[in-house]
Amino acid sequence: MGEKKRIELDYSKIESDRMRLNVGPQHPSTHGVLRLEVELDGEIVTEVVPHIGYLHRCFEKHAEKMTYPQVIPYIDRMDYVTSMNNELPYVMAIEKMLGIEVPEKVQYIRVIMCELNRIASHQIAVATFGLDAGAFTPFLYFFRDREYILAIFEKASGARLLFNYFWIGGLAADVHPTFKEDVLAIVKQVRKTNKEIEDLLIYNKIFIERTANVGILPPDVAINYACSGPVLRGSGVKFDLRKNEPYSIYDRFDFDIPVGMGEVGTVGDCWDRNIVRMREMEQSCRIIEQAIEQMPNEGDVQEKLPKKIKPPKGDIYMRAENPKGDLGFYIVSNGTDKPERVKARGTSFVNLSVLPEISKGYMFADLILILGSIDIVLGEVDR
Amino acid sequence: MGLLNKLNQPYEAGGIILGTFEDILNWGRARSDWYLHFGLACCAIEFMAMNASHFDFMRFGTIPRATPRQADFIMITGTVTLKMAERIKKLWEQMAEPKYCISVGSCANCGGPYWEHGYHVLKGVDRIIPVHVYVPGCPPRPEAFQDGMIKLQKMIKEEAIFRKRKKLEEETKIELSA
Amino acid sequence: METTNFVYNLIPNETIAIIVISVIPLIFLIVYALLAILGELKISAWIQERLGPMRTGPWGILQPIAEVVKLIQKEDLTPDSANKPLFNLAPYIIFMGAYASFAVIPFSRYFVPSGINIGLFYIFAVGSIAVIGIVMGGWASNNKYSLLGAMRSVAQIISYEIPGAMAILSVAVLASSLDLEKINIAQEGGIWNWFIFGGQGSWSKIWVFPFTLVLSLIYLVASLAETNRTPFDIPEGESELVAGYHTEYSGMKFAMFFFAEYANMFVVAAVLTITFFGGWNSPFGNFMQGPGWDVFWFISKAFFFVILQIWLRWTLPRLRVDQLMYVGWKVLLPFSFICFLFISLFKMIN
Amino acid sequence: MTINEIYEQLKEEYGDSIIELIENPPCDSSIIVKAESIFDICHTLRDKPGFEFDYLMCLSGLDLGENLSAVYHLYSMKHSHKVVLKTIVPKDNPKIPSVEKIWRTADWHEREAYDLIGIIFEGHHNLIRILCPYDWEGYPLRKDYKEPEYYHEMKVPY
Repeated sequence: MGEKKRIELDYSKIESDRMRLNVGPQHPSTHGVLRLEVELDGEIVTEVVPHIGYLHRCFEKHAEKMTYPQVIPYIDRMDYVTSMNNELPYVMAIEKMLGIEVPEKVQYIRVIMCELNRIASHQIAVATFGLDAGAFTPFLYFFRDREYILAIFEKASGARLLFNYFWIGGLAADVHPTFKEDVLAIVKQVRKTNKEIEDLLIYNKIFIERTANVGILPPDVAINYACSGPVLRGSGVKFDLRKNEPYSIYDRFDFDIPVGMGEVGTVGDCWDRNIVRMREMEQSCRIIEQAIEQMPNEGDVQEKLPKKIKPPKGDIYMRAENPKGDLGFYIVSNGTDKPERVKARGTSFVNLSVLPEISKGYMFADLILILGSIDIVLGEVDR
Repeated sequence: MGLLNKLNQPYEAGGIILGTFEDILNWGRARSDWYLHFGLACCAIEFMAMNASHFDFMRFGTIPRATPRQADFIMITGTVTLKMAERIKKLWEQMAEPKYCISVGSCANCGGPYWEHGYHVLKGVDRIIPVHVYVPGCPPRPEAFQDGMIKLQKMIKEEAIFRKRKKLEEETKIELSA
Repeated sequence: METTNFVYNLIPNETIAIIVISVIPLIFLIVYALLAILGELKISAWIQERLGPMRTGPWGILQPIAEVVKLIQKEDLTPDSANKPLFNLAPYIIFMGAYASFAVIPFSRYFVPSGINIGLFYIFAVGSIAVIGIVMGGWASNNKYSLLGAMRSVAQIISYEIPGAMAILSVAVLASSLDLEKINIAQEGGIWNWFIFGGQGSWSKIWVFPFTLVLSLIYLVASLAETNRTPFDIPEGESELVAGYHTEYSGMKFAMFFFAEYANMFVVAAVLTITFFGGWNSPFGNFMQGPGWDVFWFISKAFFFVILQIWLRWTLPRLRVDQLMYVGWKVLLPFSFICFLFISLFKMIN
Repeated sequence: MTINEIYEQLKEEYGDSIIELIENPPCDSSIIVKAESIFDICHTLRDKPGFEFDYLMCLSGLDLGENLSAVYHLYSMKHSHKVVLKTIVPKDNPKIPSVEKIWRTADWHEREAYDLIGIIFEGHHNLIRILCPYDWEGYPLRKDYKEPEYYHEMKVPY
């Protein structure tokens, strides 16, 4: 089909009226409550101004008033589709400050839970991306599978979405006796559905036409904007904290970092960002399989801790690879049982800031897709 | 349409016809609720799960509409911030009568976990728009959403269209005597 | 063979007969629209491994009726800043465009509402009236999303009418007529005589088959675009334009848009049936052929294409505006011209 | 490159602008620098071979009671080393040069710090509130912040 290039308009030669269009905060495809102020020339986007803060729930203010363990539920509610991954850097940071080594079994369960949640999050990302492109059915196929993953979480923690499962020094509860079989069954199902989605959506001609060569993000711009996760890897930068700066026990597993290669378009387009997510699901499956194999059956899931958790005075920045990118917590301790300050480096917050840069000159319909390919969760953008 | 206005005359007699007619009208409204999904936060993800194959919200005869003009009820799912509150009010005003509101999750009901220090959180969406059904939970399970939907349908079914005042009087009499 | 309208035989008074004749398609249209809405809900549900509406009547089959009952009761909003006369007129014009097409659709050889000899031309002419309604509604709503949707829709419908018309025109060439009845009669005698296989004639018609096949596909694609269905539903693409040109409509006026969309779906499916797939003719020659079977075959063929449209909607992603124009002008149009040329040559040689 | 080496090199180049190196394991070590020279230091850190901190992980604002502070967490994709910079400014005149021109990601981080803590980043092209509404008053994450009774006729406290 037609050559789709970014359209540079030369306003010295043509004169045209431009229209300012308000997209959101209530709009079917702004992934929540993002508001975009878009300037359109016909159908071509000439300017995008994101307005955020419609979900500013002031988690950081709450964190100052809570004790360290009490902050964890608020962290769950930050990026509500990847709660397990959110909890991990926070508890790791406190554990590092306290100097605790968590039991071996806990490490494995944490990794498995994080990877399962990564799959669940990527499923939502790809599903809603398909929805933005007008394909409704893949959305439901992914959600069908996601329910099975949530069932595992529910068996372990009692909650479907916001778990409060990783505690400082361990876990809230031990996993179900049939945990290993359940997880392996899910891995099988995830692979099956991914195959199905690849046929139905990813390699669909219309879908490729819509997403290839759209919203190209060059690697140097991505790094300058501190993008991370699939957005950065989609631009061809091989950077994953699980490999580059292994935390927890990620150095024990064998897995690859998928990067965008521009198979159907240019490196760093929407399709690349999307395919990175699809391939990461496969890598997560690999990690889960290895972890299930190595995981010890016996063992305690909670370290003995003092009643009041009082980390030493000082500050720490801990980051981990969230499904959406690198999520960091900057925790300042003043020696009491309440943190002085907990600042979250929201992955989506940083990734979203690149949107005005990469969406100029494309069509309005492309803008929606570019936004979808960045995969933001407004809870984390606004915190 | 003008149909309702004409029938809404204060008839003294004709209870059976109007009563049956009322039932049919209420049945239609209760069984075909199109919703404006106002996804705000965590509950919106649960709501998406609710829409999906396992729970299938469309079983209740609901269809998602993107525009408030065509929606019958609004589903507030998530934390309402002060910045957002004015937009919600505006959307509510844009909806066509008869309209209903379901407030889902602790945040929309009362501020939820953010009630104490949340300087930017509206402590309950009922401070700006009327709420017909509250669904508790943080976030509620999809089953709770379904229960909320059934409650709303029940409420619509028992609504008075004709001779509202008389029905209200009767109801209060029953309440007072009980 | 001269067809006769059975209503005239039943009712001697001509005025009453005309009224009855014009009401029958309306009743059919309403029943069909209710069925199609239910079909849309249920088929989409089955594709997505759901159940669809289940609680309104047995298996939810009363769902469309509940929807109509509800839509009647909805408040009829007119935005304050809208251009009121145009805003209120638009849904009726769109519905009229769809309903007027039914005047010439031959359901059976004994029931042709109005047997004019330029049926195909008429369908295309009244079908284009809807464009006026769309642009009226979109502009008068005074909403930017509506305006964008209406503009997209007009560009789309106008550009897809040309390849669609070329496809239909080649059938007119094969049948040597624009009369829908004559086109139907020309395809009598089994599946091999349908125009998708070149119509009646000797084995030499096999040369036409690739071109008619391509043309029928072109018409199918163009009809999807004309009825704003996925993958060409960009005028009302929910993820971009909220609800497109009917964003500001509520209650019965929105129901008019809704009905018109489904009516249009049937019209294009009927035209496809008549032109390429034998119309009322049975695929087995004289077997299962007769007045009652006519209606059965015609409606079941048309419903097949309606279901096909619904199926496509829940499977495919959506195209973009410029890609849509590209497909229309640079792919479908040249192909339809080439096919038309070959079919005309074939007709000349024969 | 460890933080000590970075500190030594920076001290050599900037002298008095680099105040001190704080080390307290197991927490992070950090370099405290003068607010006025943060732009130049960051520029050096990004461009000088050997440093090449091309990735600004996080920029946080802090309320220290009397003073406000901005904390920069830098990372180098090439060398995989990190450094933490801190600047401290008085609360009554919280002005820090903006590093938005060095790392574009700082744009929103600085707006957030301005919004919630009230640090004014000089040279930022569009320093307006980002999370709170544009007509919000006060800086919510300051320790002495009192939430308003009413905002647009809506009661704020429970």
